[in-house]
Amino acid sequence: MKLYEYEGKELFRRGGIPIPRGRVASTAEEAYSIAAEIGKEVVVKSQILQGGRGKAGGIKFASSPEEAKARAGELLGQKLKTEEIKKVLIEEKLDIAEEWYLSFTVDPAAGGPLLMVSRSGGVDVEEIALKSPERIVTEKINIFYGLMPFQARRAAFALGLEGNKVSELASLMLKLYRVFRQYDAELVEVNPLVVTSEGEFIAADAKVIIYDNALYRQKEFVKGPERFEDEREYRASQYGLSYVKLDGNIGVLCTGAGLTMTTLDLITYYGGRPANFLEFGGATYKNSYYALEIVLSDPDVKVVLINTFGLVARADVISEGLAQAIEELKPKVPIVASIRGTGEEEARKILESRVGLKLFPNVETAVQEAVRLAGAS
Amino acid sequence: MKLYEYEGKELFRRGGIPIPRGRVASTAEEAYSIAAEIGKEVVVKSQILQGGRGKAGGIKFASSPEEAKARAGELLGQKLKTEEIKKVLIEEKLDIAEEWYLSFTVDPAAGGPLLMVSRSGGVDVEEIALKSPERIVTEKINIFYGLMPFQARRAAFALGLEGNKVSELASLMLKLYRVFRQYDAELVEVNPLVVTSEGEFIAADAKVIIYDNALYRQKEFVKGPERFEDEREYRASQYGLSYVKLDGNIGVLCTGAGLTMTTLDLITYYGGRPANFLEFGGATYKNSYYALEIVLSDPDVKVVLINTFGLVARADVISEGLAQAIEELKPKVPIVASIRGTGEEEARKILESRVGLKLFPNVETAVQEAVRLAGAS
Amino acid sequence: MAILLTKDTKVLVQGITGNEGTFWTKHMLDAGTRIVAGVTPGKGGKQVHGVPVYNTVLEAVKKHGAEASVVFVPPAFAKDAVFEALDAGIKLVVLLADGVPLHDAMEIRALSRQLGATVLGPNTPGMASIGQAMLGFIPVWLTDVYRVGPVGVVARSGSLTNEVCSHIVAAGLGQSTFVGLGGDPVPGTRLTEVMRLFESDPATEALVIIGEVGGTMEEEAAEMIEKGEFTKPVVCFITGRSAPPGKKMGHAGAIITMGKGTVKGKEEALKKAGAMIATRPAEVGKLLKEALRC
Amino acid sequence: MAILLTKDTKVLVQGITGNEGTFWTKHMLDAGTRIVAGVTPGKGGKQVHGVPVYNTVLEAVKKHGAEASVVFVPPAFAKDAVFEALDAGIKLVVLLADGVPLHDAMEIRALSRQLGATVLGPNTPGMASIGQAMLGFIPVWLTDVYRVGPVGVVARSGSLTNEVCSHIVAAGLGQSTFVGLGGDPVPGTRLTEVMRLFESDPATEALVIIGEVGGTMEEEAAEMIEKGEFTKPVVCFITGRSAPPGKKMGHAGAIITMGKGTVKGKEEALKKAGAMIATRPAEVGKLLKEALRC
Repeated sequence: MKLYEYEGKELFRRGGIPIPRGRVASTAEEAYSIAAEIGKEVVVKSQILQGGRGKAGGIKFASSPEEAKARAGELLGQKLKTEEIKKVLIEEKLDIAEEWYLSFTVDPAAGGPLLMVSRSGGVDVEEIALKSPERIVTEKINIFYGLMPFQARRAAFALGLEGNKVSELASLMLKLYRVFRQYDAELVEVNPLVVTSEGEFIAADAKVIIYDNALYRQKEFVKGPERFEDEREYRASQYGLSYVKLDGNIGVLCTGAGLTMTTLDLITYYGGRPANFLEFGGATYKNSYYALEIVLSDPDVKVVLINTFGLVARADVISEGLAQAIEELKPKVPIVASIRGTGEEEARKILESRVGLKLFPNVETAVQEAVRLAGAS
Repeated sequence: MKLYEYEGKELFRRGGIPIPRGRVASTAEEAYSIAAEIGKEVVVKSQILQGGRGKAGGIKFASSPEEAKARAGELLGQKLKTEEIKKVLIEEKLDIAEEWYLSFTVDPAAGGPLLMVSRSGGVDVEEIALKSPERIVTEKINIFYGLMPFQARRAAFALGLEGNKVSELASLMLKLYRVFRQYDAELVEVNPLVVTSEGEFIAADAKVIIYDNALYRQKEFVKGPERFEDEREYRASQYGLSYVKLDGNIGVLCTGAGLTMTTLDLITYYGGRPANFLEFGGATYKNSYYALEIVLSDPDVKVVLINTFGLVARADVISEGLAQAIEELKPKVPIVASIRGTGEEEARKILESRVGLKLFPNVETAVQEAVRLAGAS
Repeated sequence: MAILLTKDTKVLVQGITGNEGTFWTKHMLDAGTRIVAGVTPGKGGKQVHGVPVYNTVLEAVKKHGAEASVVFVPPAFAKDAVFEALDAGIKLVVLLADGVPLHDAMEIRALSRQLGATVLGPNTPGMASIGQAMLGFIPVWLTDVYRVGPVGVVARSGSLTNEVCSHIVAAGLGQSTFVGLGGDPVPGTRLTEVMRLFESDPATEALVIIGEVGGTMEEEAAEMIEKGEFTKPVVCFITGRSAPPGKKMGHAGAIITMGKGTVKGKEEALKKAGAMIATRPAEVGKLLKEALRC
Repeated sequence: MAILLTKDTKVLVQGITGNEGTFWTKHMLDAGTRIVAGVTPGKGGKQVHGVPVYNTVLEAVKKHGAEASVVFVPPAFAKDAVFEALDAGIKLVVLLADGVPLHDAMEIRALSRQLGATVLGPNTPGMASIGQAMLGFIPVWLTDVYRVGPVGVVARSGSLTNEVCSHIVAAGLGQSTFVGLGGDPVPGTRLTEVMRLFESDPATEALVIIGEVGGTMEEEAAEMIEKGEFTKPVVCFITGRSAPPGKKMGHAGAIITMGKGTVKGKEEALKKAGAMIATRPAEVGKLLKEALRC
């Protein structure tokens, strides 16, 4: 679950990490009073979840409370990169000398946390990493004893820091690592980490992603509908299903991420276009009723393709849910299915006898038929 | 640093460990109002650092606030086992069905934390451990990932628990372990861990020892003079010296615990009696001035024996302090010394020329001379 | 022979009394798995399909010498269950749970490496040595999908494995051992670690790698083949060419990946190392036959 | 030969620029120790007695191949310094600091065992292979205390070691290696672990154990001798017969100790195992001569 900048900064504040003075506002009036409180030039930052706000015009400067109110008024309620701006963060404008980069994330190859820090931060950091990887300093962290002070210092020395700056940056890293651990984050990123002209480090931005599967124990975070790009995605998430809207016309329901992706690949291979990604394997196979209901609710869908080859996802249980959905929702579009795996005999009985669904013997034939039907419609 | 029961229970309360309702009182009037608040039969528990309070008469029961006031009045200000009772803990009287034992300490052999739990608690637990060691259940803990729930459960099953009781006790253990870790404890002991007649677990006593060398980072605990049995012990501790008063007449100053103990052993071997244990080696050798001053302040001391064979404790630095103390304090008792180790040449010069102290060539001859002088006095 | 698991491996089922645990214990027993004990805290003394149940793993290990464990507990308790197994000396743990917190997965991998044990998962369908034993959710009784043969199979995804394996059998071949690594970001065991085992397994003559978009496991495999550390024929099927782009992991994700992780990049690396690439599951059988010259 | 440390061991000094670090670096160099580098964060680029100083241990290890480290940092930073050394691959760490928190000491021991490294201390005077090299605070230049010879010495206390060693030299003998375990409750290395090294050291013909009241290290040594895992002659001096009773560690301390830990108990256990017992330091020399029949 991605946090908004202002939410991430609240975690930073609790962790003792320096952030700019400021607060979040939902109205232009609030923006005015926060700017007045700050009493100097401020930044008005649109709170959306996607990156690239600055280039898209979502960040404005204001030299007076009146101006802050005006800028906030312009931004609030607007759409920025498909998202509606519901809040703006009003912060003191920093006296920026340098823009650095600092993050904690998971190094999949090592299977442990990874510190990355660079004196070259800002929007171009990825390009810098590609062209001059030596400018990104990394430390692999042992999850059991965590980031050690010597590692934080070592990273600071590797950046060429000296004197007090070493321990200041090291201390900031140690605090940020604690945020990463405490909140089950998969990413804690500060970009830019600003060095002010007085030489202070300040986290000018905050990108925090809480790992979805840890939300059950991170109870202060609730992944509400505003965090999803599509209403169906949110609804699917309520049933533990991964749904992503795509721009084709073949509605897809599959078990397992691998088979789902392969089904999309095969649709493309045979010249069709998938309308969505939807995976309902694993622990959520019992929600096949809702899976079909969500796919059918998409008006772009001209044909539904169901591919399962379940292991834990028992074909009989899946088919029970599908049969019920077909009986109740009476779909107007054709359904093509290959249902295999644990319990496939019972599945065949349920679907063929109860709702008259003819099953295809394998994935490829089902895909080919779905593409044919979608093209014919 | 040993904590008083009421201090230990405050840590338990913060850690979510069930403790009896109650508070600490410094006056009989406070005792009255706490007992009135509790509104049922209470226990009045003398707050001293030594064990065996109950047998010594330091724990009383009271069935009314008036009685609680009377009992508190009797206890406060009295001496109990060499300690003055300055506070009493007023607590609800528990409806005790069983008395169990639970502790976390350090297993020196394994070098890690150790959980010990038994259904046979109370004052006889040591005897039970000796006679029926199988009634003490233990779990060795990995310091990096800490007590795991499965270990806590395993211990509970080993005690023969069933159903909810397993997870209740396991949860209490996990919380208590957190107290052990969070406060740098060398011991966290609950004896008795009471099982009430309703089947609830309640920590009826709390023995917590914070490791002295961790007090620098456990800033809420300050080891004041009330924690020492002797004023000289407290004064010595202020200079980082370990001083223990003994009942002989030979004042002892040595470097290193090993040489100090050997010197005491040799004094005894040659028929003398040491007046104290005092070690000023290691990082505190620069405090030899204060070491001598403290030993000399003991009126029982008839002769002072100084044995050093320093490594990090440089003989020259030690001798500088000793010479200064002799010059300023002009001791009336004879001083016998063997000063060896790093810097011994300079040491000899300082002590022989500046304060006319004749040095003995080794520990044994110095001890023999000190015993002779002590006997002759 | 086989890797990690044979018909003689003494197996423990953690969470045996739950619905899934009970259901799949039956299937595992039917597949020949030597299940010696089950564990569910508080259910000690019961039996499930004739298998004795204990309160703790240590007890089950002491009484029955269990060597491997398959873990059917919910994600929130997965770390504790795996630690309990590893603490008791179990050297192979199959962690099926889907939804294990990332930080728990990191701790699981750290402890298993520290102790020299193998953890498959989280979020794995399990593993099977065909004709001998099965741990987890593999429908080895489907004779048109699983048959004893010379092909080792390793995959990140479960249901796709069934699809690919059905094409292996359709080609007249069969499998030695199938290993599911699990689909989570930090699996307990990585692809190359399993390849090392297949390399020295006499029953395995060729390897099928079922990979997917993202991560760098397939690239590591290519490197291993290129270094000559894996010498048997390899057929790969990599899925996810038309997958929607994953959640963007800030800049950090991109910096770590450094442009790696695409299906195309993985295929090129593997091809360059000498592996054969199937563009559809149906091609896997044909390529295997070529590779094994049968 | 010797154990753990020879004249060829490449040594790093952590905290080299502090007062103690600088003072003792001189003495260690004079004793022949091959000090290749020093580390003090923020002082990289300086020199101390001709030894180059770096900001990090890793840098010093990479540039000079340091194998052992002697740590002169204050107790509050000891854990970090030892972890830094172990992380960089150092296999012998001498931790001199007196006053290290108990929980830090537990973590240090846990990590050193996990990595198969040896940490001496905290609160150790160090160690020396006589005539070759010295790490820490051992006054090896006192020729009436330290002389090359066939006697291995291991102790929990520093200044008592000097006393005992002077009697070894007075008896016409000398030492191979002296190892100080350190006087804290959780030492990084235990007595029996050092005995294992002395057992296989050809330069050591007999062992002097300088023990003390409390703990169970001497009892473990007796058990080791009794099992035949240590076969060389052993002379023990155990101090603390008239020591004041230590702080009472609740009931837990007594339960763990189970009556062990007294000087008398230790002496009896060691005697029963076949070791010789000196009742005063002055007797050590005589007993050694008997043991070595010289």
